[in-house]
Amino acid sequence: MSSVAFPRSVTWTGVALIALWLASFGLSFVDLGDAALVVALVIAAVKAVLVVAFFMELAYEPFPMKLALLSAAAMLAILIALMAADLVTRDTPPLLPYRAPAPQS
Amino acid sequence: MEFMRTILALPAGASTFADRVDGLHIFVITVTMIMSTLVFVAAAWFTIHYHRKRDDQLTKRLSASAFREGGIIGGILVLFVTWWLIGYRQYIEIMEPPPDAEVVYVDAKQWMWKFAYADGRSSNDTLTVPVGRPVKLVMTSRDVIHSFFVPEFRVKHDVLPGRYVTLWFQATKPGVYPIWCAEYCGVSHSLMRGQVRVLTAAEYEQWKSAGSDVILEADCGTGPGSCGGADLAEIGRAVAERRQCLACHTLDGQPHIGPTWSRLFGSTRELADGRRVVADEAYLTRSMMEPNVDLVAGYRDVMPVYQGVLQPAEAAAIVELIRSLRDGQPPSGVSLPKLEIEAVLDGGTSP
Amino acid sequence: MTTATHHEPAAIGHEAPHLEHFEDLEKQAHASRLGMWIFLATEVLLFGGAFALFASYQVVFPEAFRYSIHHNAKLLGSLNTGVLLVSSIFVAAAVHALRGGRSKLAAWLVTATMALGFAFLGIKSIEYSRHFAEGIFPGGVGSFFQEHRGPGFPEFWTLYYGMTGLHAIHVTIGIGVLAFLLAGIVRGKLTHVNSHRLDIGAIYWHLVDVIWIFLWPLFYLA
Amino acid sequence: MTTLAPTVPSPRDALPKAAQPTYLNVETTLRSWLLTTDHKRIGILYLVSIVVFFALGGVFALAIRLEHLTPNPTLMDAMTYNRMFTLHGVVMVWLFLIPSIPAVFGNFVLPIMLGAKDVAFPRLNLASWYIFMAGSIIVLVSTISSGIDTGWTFYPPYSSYSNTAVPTALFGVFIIGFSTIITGVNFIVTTHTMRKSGLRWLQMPLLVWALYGTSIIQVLATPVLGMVLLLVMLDNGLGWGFFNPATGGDPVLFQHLFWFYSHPAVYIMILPSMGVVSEVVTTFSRKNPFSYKAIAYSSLGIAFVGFLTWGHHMFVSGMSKFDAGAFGILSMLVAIFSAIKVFNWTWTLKGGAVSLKTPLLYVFAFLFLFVFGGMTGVAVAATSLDVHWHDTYFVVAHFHFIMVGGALTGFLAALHYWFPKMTGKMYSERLGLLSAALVFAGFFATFFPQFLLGNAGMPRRYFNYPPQFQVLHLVSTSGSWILAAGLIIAAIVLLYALKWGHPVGPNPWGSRSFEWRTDSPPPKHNFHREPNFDVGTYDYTQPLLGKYDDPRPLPPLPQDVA
Repeated sequence: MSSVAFPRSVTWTGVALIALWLASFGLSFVDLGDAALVVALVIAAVKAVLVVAFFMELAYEPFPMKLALLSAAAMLAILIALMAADLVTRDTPPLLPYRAPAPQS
Repeated sequence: MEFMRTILALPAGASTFADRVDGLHIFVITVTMIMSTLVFVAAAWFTIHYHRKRDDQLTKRLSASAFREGGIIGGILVLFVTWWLIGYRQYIEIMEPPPDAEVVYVDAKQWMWKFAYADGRSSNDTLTVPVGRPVKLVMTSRDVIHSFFVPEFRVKHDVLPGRYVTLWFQATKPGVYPIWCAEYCGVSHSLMRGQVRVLTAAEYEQWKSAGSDVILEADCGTGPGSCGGADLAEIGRAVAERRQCLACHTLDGQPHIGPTWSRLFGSTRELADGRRVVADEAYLTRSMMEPNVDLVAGYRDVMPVYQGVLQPAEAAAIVELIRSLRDGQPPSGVSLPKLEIEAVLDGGTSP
Repeated sequence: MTTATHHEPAAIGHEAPHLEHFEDLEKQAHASRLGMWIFLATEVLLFGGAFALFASYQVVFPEAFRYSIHHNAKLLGSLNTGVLLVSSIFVAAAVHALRGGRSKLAAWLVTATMALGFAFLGIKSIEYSRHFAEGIFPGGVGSFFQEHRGPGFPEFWTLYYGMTGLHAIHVTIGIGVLAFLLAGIVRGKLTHVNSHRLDIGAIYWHLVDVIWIFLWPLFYLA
Repeated sequence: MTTLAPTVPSPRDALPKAAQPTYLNVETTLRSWLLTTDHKRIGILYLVSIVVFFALGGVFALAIRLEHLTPNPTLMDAMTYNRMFTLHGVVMVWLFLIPSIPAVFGNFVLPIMLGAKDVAFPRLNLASWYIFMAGSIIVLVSTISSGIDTGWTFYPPYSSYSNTAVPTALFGVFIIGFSTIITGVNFIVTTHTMRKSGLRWLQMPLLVWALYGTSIIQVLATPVLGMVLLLVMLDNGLGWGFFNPATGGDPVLFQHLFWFYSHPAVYIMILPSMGVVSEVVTTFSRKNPFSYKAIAYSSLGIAFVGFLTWGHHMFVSGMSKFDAGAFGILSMLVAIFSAIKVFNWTWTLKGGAVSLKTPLLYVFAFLFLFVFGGMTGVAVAATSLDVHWHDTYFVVAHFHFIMVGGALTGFLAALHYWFPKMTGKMYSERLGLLSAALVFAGFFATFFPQFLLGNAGMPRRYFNYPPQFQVLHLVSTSGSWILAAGLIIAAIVLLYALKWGHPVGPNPWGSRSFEWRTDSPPPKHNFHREPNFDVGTYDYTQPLLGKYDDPRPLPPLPQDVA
């Protein structure tokens, strides 16, 4: 395999992916509390960007192709944000001060 | 207003919301009618005025000025946002019950409405309420999603299984109004009809003392004091004993494994994750069914889950008990429940 | 649809033919890559629906989810992540090998990728059978849920089976696609001239990897 | 623009048919149709199949309306009624409206409008039709077995427990989703890569913009529907309980995911209609659009903002008040884009040379019904009004104004507009106008009373209803028969024209749009020679050259006379 000149990007992306995989696995044994999920997802996102950009070669593609994935990601973000906003704000205290209805005759 | 209501086939308004909601309704529909007619008339006028004269006729290039285009967009946007502002304010009023409302518990199932009142009565399909006083409905479903709809009150809310939702109204005219299920719920969906009986204050008192309606029946449990006679808060006390709630919660303000029920109702609770919620009926029932979801700060997640254990009527009775304790002894927060030996020691050391 | 040559004369002899409604092979390759990326966008949103559901239940039942994650087979899941990552590296290398004209090397790399894909499915099935032995079944069925009553547990494990199961189906499809392409390489029909077809298969395989990159922390780590 | 001598013979010397094979007669075996990769033939395959499904959905609709003649059981029992309205919804939404304009007319004219020989992936295009048919047949088989009674919205927990053929029907819809996605991918790639060189984005016909926006929605929304249907299939078929409230699941989350698809799906139905309106209005007023860019970009605007508004279906479903407010105001934004379009279409007529032909009459119906339907949509998004209207006949009337008054009218306009292009024959203009007028009148009589029913509080999906609503139901049912009569007349007129219609030249309407610069019907690869797009698609300031500017009908060909 050594005789084949793979582009450097592939080699280095592979190394970085393995390193990030081990880092994420190692960090899972450290008690980070609520930050654990965030840290793990950030590492996952970095890995995903590496794969998409260099293995899938999206970095070298024209803009419309990038747009396809970007708009999918944007829609997904909208879906999750507005869905989660419902659950987080479902039991909020009253939004308006209470006014007694007009007395009836 | 009444004239427009007749034209639009709107039923007479019988709640405090009806007039304002109908005001917006008439505004919106009138503008809609005018706009669509205008578009049609403009199209027809252009068609007639610029009728094609020759088969090979050519036309000049005409284009919109950005100014006019922007003006029209801005005008329409202002109109729409105005509708939204008015509508959303009204919506919040409809969806946020006032704190002093009378509570009725609604239990929907295929295909009937069950109502349980604070004094322990219950009824099927007929909801009896006083005129001129806010009434709050705490609603849940036993099977699928239903929707509580009273057209005359201009209120509607889906009734969900596994969750408690609230809705309120204040009737303005005595009378009998239909309740319809507005969310498709199965083969007899269209027969899931009930009625709201709005009584005058005098009639309502008479109804309360007459005790003519069905008393909370089998599903309130079979323990002592669970059915008959006692008011709902009393039933709640019996249920709370039977279900071991009082092993962890106190009724007199003493702190214990769980929060005390005294003065709990209506207070703002700070949760373990930093959110703040008001302890209303929906919150309390949810805390029984899924205690680990809205854990109050300072308490451990040890309470068992009562989902599927407590019957809806039992949950309603416990909530009513907690409501009755809203003006109870203040939670002391300082003194822990003392063992006898500690009390002796305390007595010994203090002068 | 026939693969008739277009108005280009056969001067450039080894130039691969392109479909007749395209102007040239480059445009055809561009179109197929664009089509593939748009298809991948749909895959992102297909899993996205399930991710949104997962996020919602995670917001509502953080404790049950945290407990369930600790209960999950972390070592097997992490091993599987490594397996997929390495397979991705292999298939990326295969694409470059084929572009460089080294068909034989490319064939071996694709074979290795497929082998890792099978390894992934094997580890996955060990994981499933362990969960079944623990009494964890989808829909909140099994002895595990007798010990861990309460909302959130059934949701977590049902989503676990649903999402990893759907992912496993994608892995299987990916193996099939690679097998098809491998046959092309071995029979000499897929060479450096039309290597964009291997690109398409590799891109799909990478996407399966990317989805797992997100499934792993959600179900095994945090 | 250089002056060109007419390079093609005038239609008067048209060659006999046999010398110029069209896409229709180049091959005529059944096999050549079923294995075709020609986008035009695939469009025809779609047309035939969805018209059959539309007729089926229409029969269900008539049965529902007949049932409502009396407040009590009239024709059928409650369970049959529930299955009937569910099937009406499922068939009309997924078997007719979603594929209607994109799959039929998009397939037929999009590549011609771009000067391409075919779509980017012709074999996938054919596969999409087979997938669509497979899905449709699965849906219809579920009808025959035990039907589905959940409503087309499939809300759990009802759909999780319903013991009708829910999993089968959902699987069918799931399959159809693939065909939608394939069509969407195909159109996007075609628009990007297959344009005739030199044709820039802002020179494309407005229908292409509308189809492009539609395809974006199809591609981004459909997968979420696929996932959520899969989850409900597992819930109902295997008892997995993703949305089971008994274990802590939340059925409202289903509604979020479902409407994330199903609200944008409304724009899948209406955006192509809007594209058709843009084409028809400019052709029959012989004028450039009042603002090309505003119409083009608002298509993309609708496609994007359409994704932000799904929550307005859920104001009383137990969603948070905060979300209700957010979705309320976001819904207003979509209406703005539609308003821009309506304004521009109407003002396109100004200063034109307007000729009121059948397609334009349909477009006028569209304008009135769409503005009314759209504005009532804005009204429903004004949150407090929705509390009263939600799940009543008002909402039923509103979305029928959009989906029938908008999408179906657009479909009929397109069918009449491109009929000469597809078949080379012309239908009877007078009967066409009559059927259009009947469709409009019948539609209005059917659905306007439903607004009033909704105001009065009549909930939807009611088998029995209180007797005070009978008068309005009676009007509505009568209207449905006028509507049906209009549609049947339209069908007869077109079928008659198919056989005995007068042959037409390449450009019977005198349009400048690109698809009229080839023969009617077009040859297999769309153009006999490199198409001439020198005159812009909306440039009515100068004559086109040669036979493409001659709106006069062709003389009967010798073999027709004989």
